[in-house]
Amino acid sequence: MRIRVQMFAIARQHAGADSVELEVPAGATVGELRESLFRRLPELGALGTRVLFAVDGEYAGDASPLRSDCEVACIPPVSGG
Amino acid sequence: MRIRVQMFAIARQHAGADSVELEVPAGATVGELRESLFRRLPELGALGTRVLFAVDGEYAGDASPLRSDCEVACIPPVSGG
Amino acid sequence: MIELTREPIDTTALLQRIQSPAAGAVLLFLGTVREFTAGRQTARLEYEAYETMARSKMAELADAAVERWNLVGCAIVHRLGTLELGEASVAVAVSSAHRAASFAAGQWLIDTLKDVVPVWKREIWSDGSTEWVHPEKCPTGAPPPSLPESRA
Amino acid sequence: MIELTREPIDTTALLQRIQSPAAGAVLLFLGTVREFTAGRQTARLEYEAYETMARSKMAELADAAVERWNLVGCAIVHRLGTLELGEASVAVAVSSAHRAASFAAGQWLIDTLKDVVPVWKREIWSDGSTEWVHPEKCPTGAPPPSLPESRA
Repeated sequence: MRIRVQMFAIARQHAGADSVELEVPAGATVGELRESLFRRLPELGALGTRVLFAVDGEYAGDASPLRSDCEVACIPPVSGG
Repeated sequence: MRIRVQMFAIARQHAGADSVELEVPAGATVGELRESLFRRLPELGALGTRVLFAVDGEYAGDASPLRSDCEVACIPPVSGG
Repeated sequence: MIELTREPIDTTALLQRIQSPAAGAVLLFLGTVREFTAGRQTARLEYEAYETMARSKMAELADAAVERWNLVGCAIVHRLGTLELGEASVAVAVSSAHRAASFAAGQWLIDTLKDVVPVWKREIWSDGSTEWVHPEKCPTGAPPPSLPESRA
Repeated sequence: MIELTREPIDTTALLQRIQSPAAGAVLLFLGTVREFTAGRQTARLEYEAYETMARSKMAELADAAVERWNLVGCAIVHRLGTLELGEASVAVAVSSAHRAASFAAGQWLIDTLKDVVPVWKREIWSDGSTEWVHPEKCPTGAPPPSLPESRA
């Protein structure tokens, strides 16, 4: 299935775009999406597990399953405030 | 010597005036002034050692000596803020 | 900026005084007139002060806080006279490079102000009765040190 | 009141929103743009957010703080876009019957906001170079719980 991942801050900078589209197996998890995204963007991968993911507006661990209609976002370490 | 004591809040209320004048021996201490004031105003005396005194704008313990030209104030428990 | 005032406290002016490019954190605390205390209804409050000493104690506290927490700015304003429900009786505003100092200094300043600055409030209850407020403190009779924590 | 805004934060309006006769204490915290960080000079900052999630996380934090500390009022505003030195990037304002709750809630809100709300800042240094700020946190890779302390 095709997942569009919204990219912010340094992740957007490395992607050169506001979002990237990735092809992952049906029923893939956030962890699998992470691996696929880090293969595509090794500079982002250098941040490792400090990069989090949100699914439908909530932080989601690597074991969380994805559906093709999820809203997925890549969340590099936040620095608001 | 004659000491004028500025009175505030409940102390002013019990005194019925902004200040009271007390005659104390030359070289008397704050403690002696306290006793004299409490004899004059027993309702104020009921607050006991919670009533503090300031001499020349600084809190002064009972052992502090007084001079006739000191600025003396009676400080009932404060409740600012 | 140390002030006793009979006018409403201008928080915008207060914040402008202490904001600075040297600060990354600003904290403003306001004490406000609350309607209910232990079930009793307040109509309004009246504040009075031993003004010269209150000003000098407030300035001492501000100086001590600036030194102890390396503050960028520090301002304390206390209102006097009659205050209606919801109005601010006291404002403490501080700024610092990082936020921990602002929180610690703000809390110490309001706590210490309530212990040592000669200001008194009188409750005007909604039933028309009045009462000077005298918190149960200082039971030892020892005068409070001017700066209880910072110079002890 | 939860808001993301590209305009300067209006602290007067914010305070009016949370002041109430039910409150005896009001606390406002501002994060402001500091000029120097570890000796390097900042020219300005740029903030961006994952806006829908940032709003919902800010609302979650406010709800949790209101419940935990029985707050009278709670407002959080985060600024986005380009900020000049001294401007406020974030404002947290709370009110409560007594002051301890306002201090505790204010500190928890700003600490937790910095951990979980998806907002990012980019330093524009005075030498023209730029850098996304990514604090060294969450080394375990576990997603931060939405409400780290209040519901753990």
